[in-house]
Amino acid sequence: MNAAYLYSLVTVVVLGLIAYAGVEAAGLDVLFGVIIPYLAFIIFLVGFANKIIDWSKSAVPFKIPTTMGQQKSLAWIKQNKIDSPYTTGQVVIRMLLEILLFRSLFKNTRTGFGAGRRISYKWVIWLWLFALLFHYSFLVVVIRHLRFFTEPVPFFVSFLERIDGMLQILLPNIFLSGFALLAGALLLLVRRVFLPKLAYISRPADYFPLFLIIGIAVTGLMMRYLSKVDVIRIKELTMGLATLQPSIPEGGISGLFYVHLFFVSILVAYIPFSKIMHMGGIFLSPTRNLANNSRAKRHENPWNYPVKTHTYEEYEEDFRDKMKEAGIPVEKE
Amino acid sequence: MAETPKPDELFENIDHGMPDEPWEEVPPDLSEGRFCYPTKKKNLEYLDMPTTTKDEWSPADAEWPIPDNWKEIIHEGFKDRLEKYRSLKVFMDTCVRCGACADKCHFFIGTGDPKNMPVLRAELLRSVYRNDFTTAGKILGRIAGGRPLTRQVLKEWFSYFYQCTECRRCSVYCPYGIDTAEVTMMARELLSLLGLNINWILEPAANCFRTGNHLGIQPHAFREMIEFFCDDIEEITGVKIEPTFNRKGAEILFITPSGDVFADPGTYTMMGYLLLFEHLGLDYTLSTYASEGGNFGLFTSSEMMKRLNAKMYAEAGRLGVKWILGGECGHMWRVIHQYMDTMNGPADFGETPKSPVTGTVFENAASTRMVHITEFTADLLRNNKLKLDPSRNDNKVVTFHDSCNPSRAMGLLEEPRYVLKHACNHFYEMPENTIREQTFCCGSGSGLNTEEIMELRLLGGLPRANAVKYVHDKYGVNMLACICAIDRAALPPLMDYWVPGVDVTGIHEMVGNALLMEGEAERTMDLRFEPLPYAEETEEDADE
Amino acid sequence: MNDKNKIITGLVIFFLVVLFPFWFNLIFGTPGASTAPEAELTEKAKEAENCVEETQYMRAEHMQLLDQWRDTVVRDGKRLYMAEDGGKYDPSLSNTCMDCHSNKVEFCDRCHNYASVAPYCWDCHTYPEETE
Amino acid sequence: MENSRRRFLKTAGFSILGVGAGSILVGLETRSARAAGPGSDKGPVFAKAEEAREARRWGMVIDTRELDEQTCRKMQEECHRIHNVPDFSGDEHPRSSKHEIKWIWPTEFTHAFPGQEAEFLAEKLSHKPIIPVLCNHCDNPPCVQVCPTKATFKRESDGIVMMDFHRCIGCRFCMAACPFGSRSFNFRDPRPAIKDENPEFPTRTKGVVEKCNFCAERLAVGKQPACVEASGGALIFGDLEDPESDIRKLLADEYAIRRKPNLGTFPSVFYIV
Repeated sequence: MNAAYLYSLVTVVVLGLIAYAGVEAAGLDVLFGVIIPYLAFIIFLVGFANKIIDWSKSAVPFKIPTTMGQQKSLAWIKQNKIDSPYTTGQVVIRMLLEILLFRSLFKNTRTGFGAGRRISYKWVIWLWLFALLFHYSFLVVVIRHLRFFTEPVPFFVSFLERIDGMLQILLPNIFLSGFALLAGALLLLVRRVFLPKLAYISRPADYFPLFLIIGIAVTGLMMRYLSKVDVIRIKELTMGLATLQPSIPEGGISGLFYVHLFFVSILVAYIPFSKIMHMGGIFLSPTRNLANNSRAKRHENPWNYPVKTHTYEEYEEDFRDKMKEAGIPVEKE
Repeated sequence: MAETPKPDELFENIDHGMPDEPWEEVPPDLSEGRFCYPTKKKNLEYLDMPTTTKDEWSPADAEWPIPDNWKEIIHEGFKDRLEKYRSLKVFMDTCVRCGACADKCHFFIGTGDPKNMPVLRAELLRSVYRNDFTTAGKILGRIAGGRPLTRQVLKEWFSYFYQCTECRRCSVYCPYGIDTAEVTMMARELLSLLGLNINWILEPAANCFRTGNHLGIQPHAFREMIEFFCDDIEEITGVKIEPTFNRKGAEILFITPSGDVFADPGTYTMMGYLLLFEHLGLDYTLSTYASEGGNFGLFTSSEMMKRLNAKMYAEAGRLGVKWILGGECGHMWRVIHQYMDTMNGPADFGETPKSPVTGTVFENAASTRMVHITEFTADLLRNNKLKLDPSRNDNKVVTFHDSCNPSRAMGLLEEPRYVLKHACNHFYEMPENTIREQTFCCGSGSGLNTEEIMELRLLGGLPRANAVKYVHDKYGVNMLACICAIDRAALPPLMDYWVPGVDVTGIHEMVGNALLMEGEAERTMDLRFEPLPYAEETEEDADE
Repeated sequence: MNDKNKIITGLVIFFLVVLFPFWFNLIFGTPGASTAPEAELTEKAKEAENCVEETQYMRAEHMQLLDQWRDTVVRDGKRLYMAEDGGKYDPSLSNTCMDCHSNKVEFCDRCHNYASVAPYCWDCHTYPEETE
Repeated sequence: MENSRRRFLKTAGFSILGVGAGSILVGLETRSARAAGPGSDKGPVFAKAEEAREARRWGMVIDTRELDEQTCRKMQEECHRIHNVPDFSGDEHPRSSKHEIKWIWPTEFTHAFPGQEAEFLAEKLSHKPIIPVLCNHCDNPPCVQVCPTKATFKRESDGIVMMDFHRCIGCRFCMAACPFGSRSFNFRDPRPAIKDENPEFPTRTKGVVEKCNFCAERLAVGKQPACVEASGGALIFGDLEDPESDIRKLLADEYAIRRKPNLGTFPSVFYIV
């Protein structure tokens, strides 16, 4: 019934093969190592800025926060400052908790039909947990990769590497984040495939980025732990990119690296046109980033325009006699 | 409807399994009983709205009476709204289909129809958005989740956007705060561009525009009805109340939904207000012009909402009151709290509301100048300004239903509870995942309180009813209190069907029952003319 | 309601973060960083021509070899490594490797630092003091 | 639905294998540069040195009759020097005594053999620190059983209870399990407290447990344990499983006792008192 994942999976596999063959067989190192990464990055920057500016151009006519707790009203009633923020500061806290801790997802429940015709709503944290695992490990992986794009490597990167490699097991020393990322992505995928409701709403645009990220994680882990690539050559290439003096290092780099790099390029270029823009969208969500103080502070609607109303004069005109008869005061006798 | 199946049968038939075909290929069910009746053309005309090409039509018809350039109209309308509402644009772009909202919608829980999952409801609009307005959609079409606008899609919109009560429960769980209410509002605006609207919304809207209230009550009748309640009050309490109408110079203008004037059990709540104001000796007036708190414009378009709401400020200004007190109503308070000041403000009358009884200044209403009656009453109780005998409500075991709008678009959670707990001695909360910001809709909000879709309403109200059943079975709850006029109309049939033995009340009916009026005769009946519980030795006023 | 400034500020901050490598290298970077530093050999190492195994193999797999060494020595008590070419070595980082590659800073650290690899060998094993 | 799920798993599996197999091939390619690398079928790559001393179960007899305090101190100094054991004794730290690291150390009879005090032994003798104690390299070592990472293990080939410092995570279960207090924990970085480092032997880091290793590194190159060498003949080292060995002959002739024999750990260190 749902071939959506197939499209996506096949696309990702084909993309991988293209990059591999392109480099190993056709010798297109420059295309895959320099041109495509730059192109992808430029598309990302322009596309991302475009989208955000496009959003910002749309008006916010009304203050419509979703209130999830007690409003500020009488002094002795305890306001829920996070879920029903009244001041900008409280809004900032709400947004931070949302962005950093996925607070709304943490509230998730599962509806169940139990014995005795009872409908139950059970608190479930799996989605929240998987999402947190996925996003944070991704962040750590991305920051760790700065070691390839900076020289000297800044302290926070080395520091993060130390934390990430804290276990000091295996060789090369295991970075937890890489495996966590793969696990997170796989868990999200498994959810999508095996939960009937989720499978039903999922489309290629949902599977594609997941498969792509899984591809990135798998090729990355492989390079580090299994097939060994020449990290020094890779850093030469990436430093060339980061200092705008691109070159393909002598001796060449394994095709596997180019598959990894190509996947990353595709992902980066894909971001502005896809649901991954939720990373920008969350900041602009009017149900979260506005204060619940609309009765105290007037919110301006930039396109507010006068409308036709039924004025009191017209009303009295319609009903004057009846009003008089009923003893209701009127303006004009 | 006569052929509504028995509760057991209806419950058993709820199926949450997903169909085999992709949702894009499943046509909407537009058989009788599954759609709201379209609006009569006269309402559209009266409200200067675009009309359909035929006077009489049914959503079950294969061909809908829409203009030939309907696609263009929708496209332009869509484009316009994307520019005017950032909410729409961001909500179209950011959904990742994580599924958190899927089982949060009362209509999905009740019907099992996948397109009642908020994510798919929004996807109905989103698919067209992608196809028409995004780069990826223009290039990749279906693969990017795009879908051209067809008549079938339009029918889907009509079906499912009039199967959403704009309750915002899904937006609580969405990690990006995507609010289906907002999406539904936009979709209804788009449908209205073709004259596709429902009668149960537009008839009240047209009435309201003309007479000031949804029910089309004309000024003299309005006065008569109120006076009729005053007679009842006198019969029950021996206290004579003479409220004023359209009185200039009053301190406070009181506005409540007209449902409270017209239909039981709202009328008892109205009697409660009148008793309370008399008890306080409040300098207030009622208005026959601003005789409606509710606003069915909210369910039509922001323009209509603004047109209908304008009378409140206009009347307050004309009468020269200091501030406005608002009655118990759900969507009325969404409009007042989140839209009114922006649309119809800034208020050009009066001052920051201040309780004449306690001196409390309502800073949180400084700009809008409109205070919720439970905020007002809670403040009175806190300052010991009311004499109450809650034991008069001892035959009532009460629970509280948070109405969607006050809870999720206002944050009014504690005030009604505080009042309720002072007005009665037996109060029990429903399970925590079904109250406060997680409350379930009555299943009939946003103008869907119409008879022809009774089965849908009963299914949509099932999660609420099921939670009431829980406290009914466990604590013997027999009274469901709420602060919404639509609730007071929609919940009684819902209770009769799923939880027989539970009545519905407004908070101020409970207050009215408990109020010890000055000079009152010994009461034997409550406001419904039902006998008061046997007067035992008065228990100490339970103030927990 | 003009929040455009806020949004643009946010966007600029985001771009600054995304473009971190570019400006970081421009301001704080080591010039010529797109060419890897060469590991310097001592006279003794130059003479030997090959390490215990072929250079290419050692370059890619030295950590695997060391890992194997440490396990065999500590756990199996075998302290004789017979190389591909028949050479026999004491499988010891401090005593064998560092005997030839006595210049840790120029030999080990250069590449490790370049690739931001911080092996924790030196927490326990000693290396010859650098003679400046 | 069932079907499509199964189909998904299949396709997903194959495709991941596809991407994987490609990369693994790439990997193998790199490896094949040294087709007959370590572990290949060209024969054993590691061996024991010819001069290595071998035994099936190393053991030690300590003839306390031959020992005086001075010799005991000398043995300890020698052992600690070559194994880079830190010395915190001159240190100001208030908890210095707790931080002490010991591989072998002299103690009094009553401490070494609690419950076995000889009734009329001269007071000065029973409190004279002439009993060198060290890890007993038990035949049934409780410390090995509790180690969660197998950092402590008993070498099957020669019975030495070894520590692999690389693996130790500092959980200190072994210290709780050892009835002889033979193990020490590095509460602090040991390096600054090592006077002159022996470059041939590694140091440890903070957070690692350490103890006597029967000089496994010396046995491997044909030497006696350091303490045995320093003991002037009072310590006899040999294979307990070899009936012809000196140590067995000695044990056959003399009455030797072990520490806490009732615990059933079967120490490999014997004492003639």
